Formats: sequence, structure tokens, C-alpha cells
Amino acid sequence: MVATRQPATRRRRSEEMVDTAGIPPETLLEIYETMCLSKAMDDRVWVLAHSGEIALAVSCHGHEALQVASIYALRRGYDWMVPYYRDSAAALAMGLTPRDMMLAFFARREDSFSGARQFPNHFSSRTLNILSGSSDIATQIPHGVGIALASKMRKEDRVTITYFGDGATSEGDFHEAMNFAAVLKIPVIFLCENNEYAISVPRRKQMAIDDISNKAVGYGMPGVSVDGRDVFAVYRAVQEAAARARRGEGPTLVVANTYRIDPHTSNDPDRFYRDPKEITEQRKHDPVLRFSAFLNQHGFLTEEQDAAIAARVAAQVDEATDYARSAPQPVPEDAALYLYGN
Amino acid sequence: MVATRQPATRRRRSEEMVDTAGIPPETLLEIYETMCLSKAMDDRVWVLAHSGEIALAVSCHGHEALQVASIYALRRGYDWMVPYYRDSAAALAMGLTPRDMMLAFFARREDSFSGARQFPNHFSSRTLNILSGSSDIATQIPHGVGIALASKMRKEDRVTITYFGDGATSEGDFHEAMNFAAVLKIPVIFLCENNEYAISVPRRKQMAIDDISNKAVGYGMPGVSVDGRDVFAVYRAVQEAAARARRGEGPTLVVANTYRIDPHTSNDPDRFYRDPKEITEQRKHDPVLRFSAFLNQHGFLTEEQDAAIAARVAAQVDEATDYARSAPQPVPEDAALYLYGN
Amino acid sequence: MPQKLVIEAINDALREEMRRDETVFCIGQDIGAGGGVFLVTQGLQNEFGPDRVIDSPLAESAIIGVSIGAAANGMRPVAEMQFFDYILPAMEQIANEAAKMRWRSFNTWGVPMVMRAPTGGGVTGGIYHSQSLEAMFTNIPGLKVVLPATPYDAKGLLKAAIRDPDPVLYLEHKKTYRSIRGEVPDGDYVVPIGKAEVKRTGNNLTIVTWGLMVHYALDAAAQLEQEGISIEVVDLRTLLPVDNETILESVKKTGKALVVYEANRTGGFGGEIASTIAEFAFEHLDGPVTRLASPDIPAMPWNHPQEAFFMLSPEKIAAAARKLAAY
Amino acid sequence: MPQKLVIEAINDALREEMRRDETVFCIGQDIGAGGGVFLVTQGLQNEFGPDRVIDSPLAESAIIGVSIGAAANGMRPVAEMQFFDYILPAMEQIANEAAKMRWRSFNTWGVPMVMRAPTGGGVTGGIYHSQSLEAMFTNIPGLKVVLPATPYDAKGLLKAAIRDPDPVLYLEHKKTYRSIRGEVPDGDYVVPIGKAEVKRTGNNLTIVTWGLMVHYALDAAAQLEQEGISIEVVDLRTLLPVDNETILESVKKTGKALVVYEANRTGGFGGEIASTIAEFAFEHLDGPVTRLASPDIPAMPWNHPQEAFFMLSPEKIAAAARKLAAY
Ligand SMILES: Cc1ncc(C[n+]2csc(CCOP(=O)(O)OP(=O)(O)O)c2C)c(N)n1
Ligand SMILES: Cc1ncc(C[n+]2csc(CCOP(=O)(O)OP(=O)(O)O)c2C)c(N)n1
Ligand SMILES: [Mg+2]
Ligand SMILES: [Mg+2]
Repeated sequence: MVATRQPATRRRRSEEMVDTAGIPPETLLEIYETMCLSKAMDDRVWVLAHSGEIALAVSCHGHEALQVASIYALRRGYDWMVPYYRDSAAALAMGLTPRDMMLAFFARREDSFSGARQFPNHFSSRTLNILSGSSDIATQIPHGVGIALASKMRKEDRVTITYFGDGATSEGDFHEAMNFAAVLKIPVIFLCENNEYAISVPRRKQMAIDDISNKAVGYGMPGVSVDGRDVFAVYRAVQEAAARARRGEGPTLVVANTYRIDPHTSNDPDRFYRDPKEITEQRKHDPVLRFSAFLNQHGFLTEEQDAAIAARVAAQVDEATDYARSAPQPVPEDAALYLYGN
Repeated sequence: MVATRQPATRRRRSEEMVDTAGIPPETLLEIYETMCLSKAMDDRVWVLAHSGEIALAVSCHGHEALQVASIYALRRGYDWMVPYYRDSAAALAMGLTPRDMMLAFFARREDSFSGARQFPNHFSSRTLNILSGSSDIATQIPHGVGIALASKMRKEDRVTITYFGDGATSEGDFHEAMNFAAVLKIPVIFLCENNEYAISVPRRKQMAIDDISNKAVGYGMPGVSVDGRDVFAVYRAVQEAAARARRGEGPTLVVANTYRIDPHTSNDPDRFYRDPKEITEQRKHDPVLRFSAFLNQHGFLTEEQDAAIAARVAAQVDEATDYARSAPQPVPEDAALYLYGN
Repeated sequence: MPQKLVIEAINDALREEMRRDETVFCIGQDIGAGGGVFLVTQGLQNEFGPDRVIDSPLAESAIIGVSIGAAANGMRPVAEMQFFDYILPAMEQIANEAAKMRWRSFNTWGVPMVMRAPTGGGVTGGIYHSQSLEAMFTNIPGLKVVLPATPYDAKGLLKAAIRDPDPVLYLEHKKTYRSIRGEVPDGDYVVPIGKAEVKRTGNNLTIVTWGLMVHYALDAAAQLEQEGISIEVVDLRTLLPVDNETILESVKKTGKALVVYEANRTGGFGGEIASTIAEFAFEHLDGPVTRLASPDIPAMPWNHPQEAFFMLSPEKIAAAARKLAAY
Repeated sequence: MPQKLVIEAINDALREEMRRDETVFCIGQDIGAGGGVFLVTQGLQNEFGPDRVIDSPLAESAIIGVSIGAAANGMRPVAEMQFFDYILPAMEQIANEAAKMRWRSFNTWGVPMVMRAPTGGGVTGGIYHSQSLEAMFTNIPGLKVVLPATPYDAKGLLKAAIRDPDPVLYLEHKKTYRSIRGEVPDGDYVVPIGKAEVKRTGNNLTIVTWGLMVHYALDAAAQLEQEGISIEVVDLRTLLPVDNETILESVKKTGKALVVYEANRTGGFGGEIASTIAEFAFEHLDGPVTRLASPDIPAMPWNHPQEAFFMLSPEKIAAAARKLAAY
């Protein structure tokens, strides 16, 4: 994916000079690989949806940088994530595997998120601290506050990050959760993924402001807007928000601005409401390409490394697809399981 | 109610010099009289509640200036009002009478708001453009937006004012309505009556900001905070908001800061949650006394006038009380009326 | 007579009503350029402009709350909830405001508005795009609830709902949108709210049902006819206020009643119907009033095998009817 | 055994559970210094501090939504809705989130939380402080709904609810708070969720009811005893999951069933009970399963004459039972 390659001799020097927000080189490559993996997964699920092998594609093209960087800014395995359906790259960064994802897309019995009860991309993992979400917009935001409240009550220094889109900010639940967290100084990070659309509704029909971080003002919490296609900008913002939260100073709203390159889902005929030229234009700012170019330019990523990553990613996606494709269907009667606990 | 009286000779001059926000002297007296009436009504309903003659007192002590001034800043009989239960002074300013109010307090058949179906102070009048409200906090805010949307669709230049408390700002409906109005540039005024409490919950447990008008920022609408015990400050702010709305520039949030002098209702044992000293302190800023002093100081109100007003007000309250007291009870079976229209 | 799909009948009704009465307007998420996620409102924004086909922010409570205000001030809003599942944030506005406005104001104010929402399952909608939540709304006097099964009823009931002086929850079964075609006369007509219809006459047993299940019941009835069992199918069409008269008349004739509904069994609206029959047709009953509904699990699973497990079908209905008929 | 009021029993249960288990905490509007508008939580903030008795902002959806998150992360929140009428803004969180969390995550997550809400009328609460909205919650599998009538059950069921692994809607009839006194043993005990109780045995007719109506039914039964009519009173206690076994056993014995509930008649939870009886006790019925409920008007009027018109009473219940007994 790297366009222009740098000679190996220039690499070392560059590495010393460039500010990578304190992210060590190995981690930069890990972040990059996760972004590539997400992109490859997205590409695959669209193919599978178009061929009819799966019933629904949901993807996060354009969100890779912000999602992966925001997770890497936290203590993975320790902090909490409350995602929505758009967060597949973030979920991979947390530790979910392509197989986990594909089992959900294929609606297989083994789907660890929901036993194929839910739509795909409705992530859930107790071991990874990823709370199960619904399809309802914005309902997860108070859940994130509640998880963080519990951490705070137990005096743990864990933080919770909760994700939502630009459209979700219009819902009452966004507002109630933001206010609640600010009043009680809850260690939560509100990460708004502004991709300019809520299905067909453009941002200017969703709100009368341009900078979504202004929404923090009315709650008395810090708000910051960053380029959501810039790994470092997002990383820094989330790192700072996490530090604040751990210091007991309460929540932060981080707005990561990007663009939804794919249609909302494979059920969404986006030609009705947006100009294909707009998409073409936005593809130029693909965060994966941009990060790749950066890594190469500054000597963090060689052509060989990139090729190896591409190969690993492709193999993983293939393996996951094949595995899920041939995995068994759910048993009809199992739908009755787990109405109540005991 | 006037403390120190000014000699008559000084009156004329003062009248010319003082800035009364363009309110003519007769109107100043009308505003004052309405405020006195509200205060006298409030005093009476507490007496009636304590004696057990009525089941519930709800009052607006401390809100008189902001409520009456905000209505006088509009075109009464033309513009719309969407109140909540705290808005008795505003409702009187709109043209409801003490009798209307008392019939509701006594739960009499003739109650024009609801036929005594609702609690008192749940105003309603089609001729006066006062929409019926529920007891639910914040639900009226989107109603105000809808009324104004209809005016806008018909290209009328009417504005709608919708009232709510500081506590109401925490509800999702506040948020959704504010955002909606800003996006669609609806000719509505959001008037927040900040009285520092939502029943027992003090403002600092309700929100993490001190100036509620900051809440406008996230919606992209102007927000202004004014001294809610200052008739002129409120009048100017609402007048400006109304002008904006009529110019098609959309909504404004006006926050009028005051203090709830009485308990929430006569069912509320406020000694559990606030220090009586706080109330004593706040009584010093009684907006009715303050306005009275101003009017007298600047020669708008003579002692005789004030006495006449007091007498008229007392007579009205007496008359309304007597009338309602002896008005007939509702007929049990009439509860079944008006399930649906036709 | 022209044949139309349910979705076309609804689109026609909206278009004709908006042409007829300029106080009628549509409001909802994605209903404009997008035409709604099911394309029910396709073409309307083109014809009537963005001020009468309003793309609202993503806020159900505001959509309903704003519509209430507009309705009180002389307009006739038709609000779309993108899925019935997502009407829940607006519950307070619907139950405590819209439904109570007239009564609480002693007839001073009315709220002539329609809330459209796609209900039901069987379209791989999974948990949150398949729920049949009508029982949450049928204990709310002041509200009207309709659920047409055919294109004819869909058009006529939507027109009636738009012209009604009170708030009407107009449910559209999303599976019928493009799977049910039927005769729809050109031009204006209304199907009255509050009237059930016998969609098929029979003597041995009455099936009372609504929505998609009307078609499944008719299929089941056709199967059972081969077996010599004659089924009457009553399509409620309106759930609130419910037409007990038509139901009771039918059951008094057949002596047996099977109430079929797609929602979860316990606490579903079928309980209302069955208990009305049990109370007021008691002396005519030749067998227990029987309910057939979806199992009491939280929702419709997304995967196909379990979706089929959850959903009723003509076969499941036929089996239940056969058993009751043999009682 | 000590005699306690319902409100004392609830306060005791909260206090004892908070002492027993430090993951239990309370959250709601005005519950702290104010002790709640009914004073149910009085003294708790004093004992446990403002971090475990949290005065929340005025936001029902957040109260429930935040509680869900806290419950998923190891806590046991007890959320207070100031009035049952004001639970509606939280409907989406309750129905689509709390009730579905366990099932949708294939048992990975659970939401052990209690939602307390004062229900019912008869206390001059008027339209918006008197509603009996249980039917909005009884078609939601995954949720549990309880409504104790006595101090004993109030304490035991609240303890059971707090210890339950799933979300429990715990309804408190506000008129019982200070009007119903009864024996409550000192110390710890639990009343199991999902178990109805025969509160009075009888042979001629079964009254199935819940909440305040249990007491009215007992009063009616006492009256009717003088007339030689022997009434059995089944107190549901838990509405979801409902104890059909106890209901059916009683009706099979008496042969007649009167279902009494305070909510609006149409679409109320009584329909579920009556239709279950009609279906599964059919052969034992000596008269129609009869429902007695409040009229289908939007709400409880505030004024006294109409409040009395709306509310059921021992006399109204006795009249209906007398009529059915004579069938
Ligand atoms: C309460 C609710 N209302 C409506 C929907 C339908 N819906 C699904 S996704 C969506 C748009 C969400 O947009 P945004 O929050 O910007 O997230 P994005 O998909 O752009 O990442 C809508 C309206 C829903 N799922 N939930
Ligand atoms: C949705 C809802 N939740 C809770 C209540 C109970 N309640 C009635 S008044 C009130 C406080 C309102 O405070 P505020 O908005 O500041 O208005 P104020 O009474 O101070 O004028 C509360 C919580 C309610 N009426 N509606
Ligand atoms: Mg978006
Ligand atoms: Mg207040």
C-alpha cells in the first residue's frame, strides 16, 4: 500500500526526529497492521454481501485510524470499550479476531458475540472488556458511563471509552449521559466518530454547528476535535482524556472527524443521497494509505514489511472466511436459551 | 410594598432619565400589578393548602419578574406560550385570571384548564395561545418547537416561548428540542427558569456548569443569561430573542436566574435539604419588592397607586377564592368525556 | 382495478393526502432524498420540497414531540419512526402527551397526527428490526392503533388516520411491503378506523389476527379447507379501539376461536382479544379460546434457522387450528 | 412479630441489602437528603454516603442506562423512578437494553438491577402520578416485574429482586406505603420471584389480582362471606414471569374467575391472566372469566369525585364477584 519508498539509509535518522506521540516503532506497525486488517475485512464482507453469501455488510472504511489509535491510547485488556456497530477496527485493536467477526457475519452458531442472534458487528467479549450493544443509536453511551461509574466506585483506575456517531449526538441518551458523567466526574471518554452522515442525513441537517466538540461546553467538560484520519492526533487526544479520567477529573469529549467511504450498510443505496464524486474525493484521504505513507516516509515500514503485513492480513481474512463459511448453523431450539440467568 | 417613598416633585425628572427598555410607564405598572397579583395568589394558595381547603399549593415566588417580563416582551394574544407548572405569573400576564387559577386549585368542574382532571397550575387556553401541559418534566419543550414550526410553515411571524426549569435541562427532551430548533431555524424562545433547585436537587448536582446559557453553544444558537429578578434584563433578552425569531434567524436560549423561595409544592418538606437561612437570605432579593422600589424611586409608582394596586389585587384574590370555593364539584361520570374527538 | 403492493399503496396515500390538504406534512429520519430506509416516502420530497418532507435529526422523542406541537397548532404531521423498535425513546411523548392531550385539556386541544412505523419480522431483521410491540400501546386510551394487512386497507386506513382528529399509531408490516399485492381502486377512499373485517368466512372456527398473520391465516385456512375444516378469518385492522362486535359475532357463529399474533405470547395483545371472547361469548364456546403467538424469548434472532423457529407460519397456524377444530 | 408499614419494609430491605453487599447502591432523583418524595429512602444517604445513595440529575433514561452499565460491571444498582408515570423516558433502555442484554449476548452479560417505581392511584395523584402501566412491561421477555401488596412481601421481594441476576421492575403501590401495615419478621428472608400466593382460601370463586387491589379484594371477600359466598384471593405478586400454575389450580377448584386490576381495562395485564384461565381451565369453568378494571379513559382524574369514579373499590369488586358467583 506504500506509494513512494524511502531508501533504507534515511530511515534511522528520520525515526529519531519524527514525533510519534511516544508510540514505539513496533507499536506503530501493530497499529498499522490492525488498520490494514480492518480494511481487508471490510473489503471482504462487501464481496460476501454482494455475492449473497452473507446477509449484511457493515464496515468502517475511513474510520480505521481513529478507531485503532483510540484503543492503543488506552490500556488494552484493562480499560473498557463500549462500541457501536461501526467499531470493527477498534474491536480488532481490542483483541477480537477476524474469525470472531466472520462468524457473526455468517450468522454461525459459534458466533461469540451473540450466538448469531444479533446483526454482525455487534461485538461483545467479557474477557476483553467489550460490552454487548444493541442496534439502537446512542443507548450505549449511558452504559459506558455506568461501567465507568462502577470502576470509580471500586476505586480502580480503569477508564471506559464509549463510541458513537455524529448522528447519535442528536439523541436524548447522548445528552443525558454526557451531563451525568460531567456531574459525577465519571472516568469515561466519549469518542464521537464524525463521518458526516447518519445513513442519508448529512451533518448540517443533524446539527447547526460545525465543530462537534462544542457540544462539550454545555456539560462543563473538555471537548476536543481532531483529524480522525491522523493516528497521532487521535492517539494524543485519547491519551490525554484517559490521563484526565485516571486523575479523577472526569470525562472528555473527543471528536474524531472523518468520512464514511462505504454506504451505511449493504442495504443502503447511497446514490440516492450523495454524489459519487464526493466519495472519490474522500478516498484520497484514506487513513490507511496516509498512515502507510507516513510510516514509510519516516522509515518505520519497509516495502518488505508492508508486503509481509499484506500477506498476513490476507491469510487471516481468508482463514476467517473459510472457517466461518463452513462453521455449523445455529440450532433452531437454542433460540430459547438464556432468557434469564440463575 | 414600597419601602422608601420619593417626593412627588422628583418623579417627573427621574422618569425621563431612567432606561426602562422602552416599556411605557402604564405598562410598567401593569407588569408590576401582575407581579403583585401573582404573589398574592401564591400567598393565598399556601394558606388554603395549609388549612386543607385545597389539596396542593404550587407557587412561583421568586419567579415573578422573569415570568411577567418575558410575556410582556412578546405580542400577547398573538404569540404562543408553552408553560410548565411553575408559570403562574406568566400565565396571568398572558391573560388568565385568578378565577381560572383558583377553579383549578379547588378542583372544580368549571376549571377551564382541564375540568379538574389535572393538577393545578396546568394552564391551558386556546384563545390565549397557551398549550396544555402535562406534569412530565421537559416534554413541553419539543411541543413549543412544534407550535413554532407550524407558525413558520404558515409563514406567520408569531413566536413561541417555552418555559422550563434548571432541572429540566438534564432531560433528553430538552436536548432534542434545542437541537431540532437550531437545525430547522424554528422561531422559538427557550426560557430556562433557573431557581437553583429541582425539588431537593441543587443545581451543582444537576449540571457541572455555572452559567446555563453555555448549553446553547453546542446547538449553535445564541444563549444569554440574565438576572431573573430584573424585569428589564429579562424583557430585553426576550425582546431580542423574539426579534431574531421573527427575522427567521431561529431560536435563542434565555436563562433567567432566580431562586425558588417556597418549597417545591406544599407536599415538599424542604427543611430536609436546605437551610432556612438560605431562604431568608434570598427573600431579600424578592423581585416584587425590588421592582416596586425601582418604580417608586424613579417616580413611576406613588404610594397611593401602590395601595390601589394592593387593594385591587387583594379583592381579585378574595373574589377568585370565594368563587372557586363555592363552585360545583365535577360530576363523576364526566370523567368519561372527550376520550376522542370527532 | 389496479394491483398495487402495500408499499405503493402507502406512498399513494401519503402523496394524495399531501396534495389534498396542505397542512399535511411528513417528518422523520432519512425520509427525504433517501426516501426512507424502505423507500416508502420515495419521491415525496421531490414533489413537496424539504419543508413538507422534513429530514429530521436522529431524535425520536423530538420527532413525536415536535409533531404534537405542530398538530396542536393546526398542522397534520405524519411522523415516521424508522423501525417500530426505535419508537421507544418517544414513549413518554406518545403515552403521556399525545394520547392524553385532548382528555387532559377537556377537549380544548387535539393532536391530529399519525405515527408510522414498520413492525414485525420475517425479513432477516434480527433483534432490533423485527419487534411487534403493539401491546405497549394498546393499554393507552386516547391513542388509536391500526395495522393494515392488505394494500387496500393500507391506503384507506392511512387516509383515515391522517384525517382523524386524534393521534394514530399506523403500523406497517415490513414483510408485507413488497410481498403483498392486491387491488387498490384509483382515487380517494377511506377505511374507517375501529372496524375489523372478516377476510374469509367459515363455520368451524374463527381465527382472529392482524398484520402479516392475516395472510398466513388465510393460507392456513386454504390448507384446512382441503381437510374439510372451514375457517373464518377476522382481520382486526384496528387494534385500538378494537372492534369487539365483529369478533364476537364471528365466534358466536363458529363456537371456536384461535387468536394468532406475531408478538411474544405473554402480555401480547392477543390476551385482550382472547379474554374478551372468553368473557362475552362464553355460552357459545365449543372449545377453549386458544392463543398462538411467538415464544417468550426477548426477540427475533437474526440467523435464519432461529428466525424460522421464532416466526409463526401458515403451517404452525394450521396445526393449531386443526387441533382446536378437533376439540 | 413486629408490625411494619409497607414503606418501612422497603426501607428496611434497602438498608439490609446495602449492609450485606457493598455492590448494592441506590440511584435516583431526590433520594438523598430529601429521602425521596415519599421518603422511602430516608436515612440511607446518612448511613451510606452520597456515593452509594446517588442523587442523580433529572434524567430517567440515564438513570436506567447508567445502572445497566454499572450492573454489567459488577454492581447491583437499585434505581428509583420518582413515579411510575415517569419511567417512560427510560423505556428504550429497559426494553431494548436491560431486558435483552443477557439473551443478545448469549449469556455473556447480565444486568442484575432493580428499578423501583411507585405505581397506582387513590392518593389524589391525578393524571401523572397515578398510572398503572404494568402492561407496557409484561410483553418484554427478559424482564421481571413484581408488585408486592403487603409489608412482608415488599421486603422479601425487594431482597429477592436485588439478588436476582436479571433486571427486575419492582413496583410499589404508593397507596399501600402508609396505609398497609403487617407482620414483618426481623432479619433476613426472601420471597421468591415468580410465585403467586393464595392470600385467602375459598370455594365459590377465585379473584386473581395484584397490588392495592389485593386488599380491596380481601375486603370484598370478607363482605361476601357474610352473604355466604366463599372467595379465594390469589395475589400474583410477580407479574412476569407469571405463576400460571397457582392461578389455574385455584380456578380449577372454584370454577369461576374474576380478574381484578387497577389499570385501564383494554390491553391491561388482566387480559393475559383471563385468557390463560380461559384456555387452560376451560373444562373447569362454571362461568365466564370476568375482568374488572378501571375504565378506558386516559388517566386518573385529579378531582375527588372523578377519582372515585375511576378507582376500583371493595364495593365494586364485591358487586362483580356477587354477579359472577350467581352465574
Ligand atoms: C434509536 C434509533 N433510531 C434510529 C435508528 C436507525 N439508524 C441506524 S444507523 C442510523 C444512523 C446513525 O448515524 P451515526 O450516529 O452518524 O453513525 P454512523 O452510522 O454514521 O457511524 C440510524 C438513524 C436506530 N438504529 N436507532
Ligand atoms: C419526567 C419526570 N421526571 C420526574 C418528575 C418529578 N418532578 C417533578 S418537578 C421535578 C423537579 C423539576 O425541577 P426544575 O426543572 O428545576 O423546575 P422547578 O420546579 O425548579 O421550577 C421533578 C423531578 C417529573 N414530573 N417528570
Ligand atoms: Mg455518522
Ligand atoms: Mg428548578
